[in-house]
Amino acid sequence: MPKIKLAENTVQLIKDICKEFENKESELINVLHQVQSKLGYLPAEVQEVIAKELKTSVAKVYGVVTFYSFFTMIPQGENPISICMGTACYVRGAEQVLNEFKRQLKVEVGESTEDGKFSINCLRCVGACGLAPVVTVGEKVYGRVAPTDVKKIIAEYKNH
Amino acid sequence: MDIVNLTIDNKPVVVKSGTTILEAASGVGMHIPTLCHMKLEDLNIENKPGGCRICVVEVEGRRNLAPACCTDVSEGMKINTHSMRVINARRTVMELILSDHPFDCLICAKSGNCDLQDMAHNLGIREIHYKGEQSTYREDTSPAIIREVDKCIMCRRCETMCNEVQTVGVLSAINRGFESVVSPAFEMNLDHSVCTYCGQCVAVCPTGALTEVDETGKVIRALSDPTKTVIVQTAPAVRAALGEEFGMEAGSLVTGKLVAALRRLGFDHVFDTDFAADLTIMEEGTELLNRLGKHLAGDKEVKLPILTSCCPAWVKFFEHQFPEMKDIPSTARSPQQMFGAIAKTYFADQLGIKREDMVVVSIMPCVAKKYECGRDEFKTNDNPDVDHALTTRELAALIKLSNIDFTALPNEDFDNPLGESTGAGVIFGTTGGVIEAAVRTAYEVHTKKELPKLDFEELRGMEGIREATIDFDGLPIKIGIAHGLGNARKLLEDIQAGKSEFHAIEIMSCPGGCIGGGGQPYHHGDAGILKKRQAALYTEDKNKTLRKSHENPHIIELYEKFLGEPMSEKAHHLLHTEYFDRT
Amino acid sequence: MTKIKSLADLRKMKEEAQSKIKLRENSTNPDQVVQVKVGMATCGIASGAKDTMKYFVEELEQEAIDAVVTQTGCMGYCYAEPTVEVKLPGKEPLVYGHVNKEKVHEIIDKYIKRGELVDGIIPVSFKTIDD
Amino acid sequence: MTDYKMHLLICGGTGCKASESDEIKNRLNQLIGDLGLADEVQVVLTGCFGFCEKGPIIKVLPDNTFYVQVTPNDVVEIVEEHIVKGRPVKRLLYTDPNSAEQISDSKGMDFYKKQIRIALKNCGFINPENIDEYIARDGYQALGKCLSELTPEEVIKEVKDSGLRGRGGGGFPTGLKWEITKNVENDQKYVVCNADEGDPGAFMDRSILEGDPHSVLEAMAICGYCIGADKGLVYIRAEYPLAIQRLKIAIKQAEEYGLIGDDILGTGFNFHIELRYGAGAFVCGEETALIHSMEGLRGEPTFKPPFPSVSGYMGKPTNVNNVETFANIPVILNKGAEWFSKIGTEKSKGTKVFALAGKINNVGLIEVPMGTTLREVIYDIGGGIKDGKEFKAVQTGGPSGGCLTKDSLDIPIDYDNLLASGSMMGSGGMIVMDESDCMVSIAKFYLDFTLEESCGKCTPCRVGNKRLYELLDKITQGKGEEQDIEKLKDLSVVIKDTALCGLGQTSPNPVLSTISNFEHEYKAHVHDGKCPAGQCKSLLRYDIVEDLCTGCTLCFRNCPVGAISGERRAPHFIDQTLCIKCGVCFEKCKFNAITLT
Repeated sequence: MPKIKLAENTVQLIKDICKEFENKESELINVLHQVQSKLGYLPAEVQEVIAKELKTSVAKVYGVVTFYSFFTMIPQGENPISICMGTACYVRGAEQVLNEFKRQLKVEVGESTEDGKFSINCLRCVGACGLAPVVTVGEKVYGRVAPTDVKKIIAEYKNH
Repeated sequence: MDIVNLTIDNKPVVVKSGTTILEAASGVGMHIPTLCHMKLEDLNIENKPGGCRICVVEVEGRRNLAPACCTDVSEGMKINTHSMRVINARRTVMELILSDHPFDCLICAKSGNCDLQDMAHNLGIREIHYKGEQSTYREDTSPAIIREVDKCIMCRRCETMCNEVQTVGVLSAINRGFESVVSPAFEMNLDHSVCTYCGQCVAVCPTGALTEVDETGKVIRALSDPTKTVIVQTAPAVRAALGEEFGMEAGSLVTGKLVAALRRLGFDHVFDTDFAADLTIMEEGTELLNRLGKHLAGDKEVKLPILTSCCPAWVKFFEHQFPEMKDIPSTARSPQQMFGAIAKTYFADQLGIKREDMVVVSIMPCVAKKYECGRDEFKTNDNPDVDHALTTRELAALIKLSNIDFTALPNEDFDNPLGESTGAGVIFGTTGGVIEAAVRTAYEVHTKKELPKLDFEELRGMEGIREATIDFDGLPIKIGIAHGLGNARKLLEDIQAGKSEFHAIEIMSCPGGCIGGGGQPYHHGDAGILKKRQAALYTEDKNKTLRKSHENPHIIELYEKFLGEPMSEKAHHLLHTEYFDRT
Repeated sequence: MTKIKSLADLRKMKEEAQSKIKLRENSTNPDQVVQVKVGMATCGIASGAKDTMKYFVEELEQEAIDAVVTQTGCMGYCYAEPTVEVKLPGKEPLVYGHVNKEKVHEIIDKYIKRGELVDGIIPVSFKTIDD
Repeated sequence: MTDYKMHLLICGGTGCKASESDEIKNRLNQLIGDLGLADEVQVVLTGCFGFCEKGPIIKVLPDNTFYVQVTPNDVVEIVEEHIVKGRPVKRLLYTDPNSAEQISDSKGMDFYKKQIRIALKNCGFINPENIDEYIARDGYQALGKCLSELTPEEVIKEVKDSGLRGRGGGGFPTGLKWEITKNVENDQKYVVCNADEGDPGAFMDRSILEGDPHSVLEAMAICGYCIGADKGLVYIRAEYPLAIQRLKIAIKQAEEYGLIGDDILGTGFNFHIELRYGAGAFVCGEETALIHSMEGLRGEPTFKPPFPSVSGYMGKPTNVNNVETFANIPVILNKGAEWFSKIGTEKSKGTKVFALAGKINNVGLIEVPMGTTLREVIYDIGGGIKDGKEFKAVQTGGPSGGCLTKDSLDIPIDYDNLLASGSMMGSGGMIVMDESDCMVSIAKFYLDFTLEESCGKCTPCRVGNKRLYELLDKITQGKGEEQDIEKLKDLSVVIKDTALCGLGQTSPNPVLSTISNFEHEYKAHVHDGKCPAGQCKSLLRYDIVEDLCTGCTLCFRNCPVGAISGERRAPHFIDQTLCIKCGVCFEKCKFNAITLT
């Protein structure tokens, strides 16, 4: 794993968030949520700072980060693509849509493209079952997506 | 206390409420098999995740099978511990565990001593019906411990030891589902982590996932090299446990056979770490009295309490976790390292050989000692004072390998000059022993009076944290004792918070002290074994004619001929060390 | 905001709130306002309910129609999102499904302005606790 | 203002559309135009009435005449009789099967209103971000009444008498749960709302929180009053940002009004509510795992007992209920236990919210009384199967549930009946499947889900489910062996019997229920190497029929892996070793020259 040196203000940001939660170990998940929402991901160095601030072991922090699928240690692509894999979407062909995204972008689930433009993730039900299968790119929701729509969706973001 | 009536396999049983099914069954001689569960009575150590599901039993009226280890009995309960349904479930669960476990039993370090292997045998597993993908992980080799994570069965015992008992916090369950496994943060190697190498994870691992680094090969090579003089030292706790590896009762003292075996293995000189323990007392005791004297004289610079420093895992622990306190522990090296330093100078001179031609092997109850002898500050011209540290278990393997019938060996004596020791050195192997040994010497040096009674019962026992005040002829000396790093942490935090004041504290990393070390024969969760080893050491102490370190004639001679006096410049150079901030 | 200090206060407050709403809803006075509720739960928003709401606000303003446009939760008709309830003064509320920009225009033009029904009404298919 | 005298509402739901409702509308408009009535009568197409088996439906306003099974041929009669002469066409009226009476006025006849909205009472009615609208609809009245006029014992009795059972899946009696927690002595207790709705395809909790957050807050405060807790925690999925936002607003508004906080309504009762966020772990729906997660730990469940009611959050007595359960509480206390307990079946009282999804026309959220049949839900409310396909199965209870078949369509839905038929209530997801869904693949889909969501703590779930998945995968790849179906069954039984928590104990349900209902489909995969639904790719085979192939090269040009070869104007061939069964050739061929077997 390449070591990153955290900027002084990033460290301060993390410390401030921990402090907001009174540096309580039991607030670990809230802290992780806050930090990830600010930094986009939770690299090892960030987890080390959090562990120190909350006076817990970094192994425990890592154990929690790897337990919950919401937390990620990999920076997301500029345009994070999420394919809903809830049952409603599945029975309406979400898997084929996912495969098409993987094929077009040549990355696996959880990975980012080399140019950092896209990353693919799977979601469990965004609750838009009426629109199944559903794909989200960033905040935007695409409903009733067919594998043939994939190319078009990607193209929308290609030149951004 | 409420009483509960129940039946187990149609047998009426009466137990106290709050008893688990497992305990209730074991009380009437029915041993329900367990794998993840481990309880060390009196040491306050319990691992009870209820995860392996081997101990399931049938409870009448319940929809599912109940895990015996974490189900409390209730009035009128009817339990069947070996119905068809139970046996089928147990065997299937075992097959599932094995289906994700490498099949290399024949070449596994744990073979023959493996809880998992025994359980498979006891459950009569002949075939695995459910085959599939097996988890594979990178092997992690550190200076002391090898992690073969493929063999992890997620019993979580190591996690409990590392976090709850030792509070080191290196190991945690990571990921989830089939991918879950116990690992350091970021799946880093142990040697990049804050691991102290205390080896308590190794001591409790039911499979070969965690083992010590095997150095028997190196020792065999050294023994067969005619250009080398190979000398050996054996730690106090080894003699109280080695016999177990040869089917002897726990607590059997095998000092004489141990010496005989080492001699037959071909060591040129068979010495005793107890000698170095006596030496440690001379240095550490003097340091204590020095600091105490200055303190009493009103010197504000001097720091008390003084903490013992014999335990390498403890040293690494405070270097990582309490670096701000690194000037409090005694600067005295551990007995293993004092022995090495003296052997490769004083004794090498006596033999007239160069240090490079001498190989010092130590037999230790410990895996951290492997790491300790590799520390840079214990090397001269890149040549370590101690070349190889073997665990008690590795020594047993070496003896078996060399076709020696251990139980039939005669009792033999250590060689001189580094083989003579006092009872004070012997009790270094148990919690409370180092400080008791120190008190025996410090008292007499300080008061210039002979101790009326040598057995300090108030310092003995298995309580995790103990306190006692010893009267130094009118001067009350407050002593603290902690074994298990979690207890050590508590004590240190209390000191930092100003909650408690001590003059001297003994700290040992392993529960029970060195007798419970990570390199000892596996206790398989039986705390009684540790107690028997402890009793054996006190017996050996009692049987010794000399029981005070400063009365060891060879120690006196060593100072006269070589070191001058305790804390002399030469002693300082050879027998003391410094500590590093490792954060 | 002042705190409600007792159950009696709370009851009074309920009545006030109710009469305020009743006044708005049940008046036959044609000057009274039109009420538009847009289903703004996740599925609605995912189907463009935010835009629908925006269109309503903009177009009603342009047409100078006195109306209140508010958001509400999920009406349950996920298959027909975005869904909108329109209540003309003195009339039963009507729910429309699949309300996109064109539909907004049609609803305002035909239903709100002229009282004509528009295709796409979702019939009420449930009872409430007061039925 | 155009003032139509009459409106004809024609159902334009998918089911009715299939039965020519468009044609009916066209003919009606034409006839009305011909008669010069276009300014007086308006014909409008509506969404589904939820009475699809009797479609197409026409409702006439203002007289509320309700015509069923109308055909285009009936149009003339309706116009001439009803519109012109004002006489309803009797033969098209609905006949009540019980009374055998024809019903003309649909006002007061809500036989097609199969739904009753209790938990969803305010969803879609009030602005969830305005507490006044909630108060106007009886909001916080129940709390006020409890605090001012009832003892905790009385409130608990009312909840017990109502027969309300936990809506999160298990169906444990809510009142009893409250009573147990109340009876544990401790100076600190907690009320927890489980809003970690994780079942894929279930989103009722989210809808309630987004549409009516105050009902949950009010119920939590009532629960706190009953059990003696002054603190409530909502554990909510981080994937629900809108629900979180609305909850935050609701808490703030309720605090400003003093309906949450210290000395509520001057009664001396204090109750504070905080939010805790989930982070994407299905197992955290299990209450012990949820509590660990709230404590900042890995969401691993622990063995019960001790139950949270004795030792929960921070080791203190904790009452955990889910969102829908809480949403029922204010209604029960306002309308009375007796009113509530009249709805539903003997052992399952009240209503249940279901999320209808999958191959069904009216995907959405519905709330029906317990005891409603699956047929009513799927056909009368759900509008039947999409694209006119055949109903095959309905999956209830999410990954813990099972698949029910045609044979179960007339079972009244309640906790016990669903359990008895091999599924479970779960949180209320209902995924409808048609003939093109392969049941082995469905079982595999759910196993894949549990596999990924298993916490890994106990062997049966960690390793057992992996092996189940592998066996299913093997079967869908056509590599299944004779004994594999038996192995699946045997292993499933042991996993159910030995797993630590509810997730593991129910994870084999999708496997067992599909085997018991569709064993022939498993056998077809294993014995004949065929997937009857045509979904398992590895079992498909595309071939080019030599006689029909014109050698147009279209398939050759479209094949993504170059598996097709052949000369121009000569028959082409598919290399089966290269074919990835994507089906592009099949779709592209204009001459039906490609067969799929």
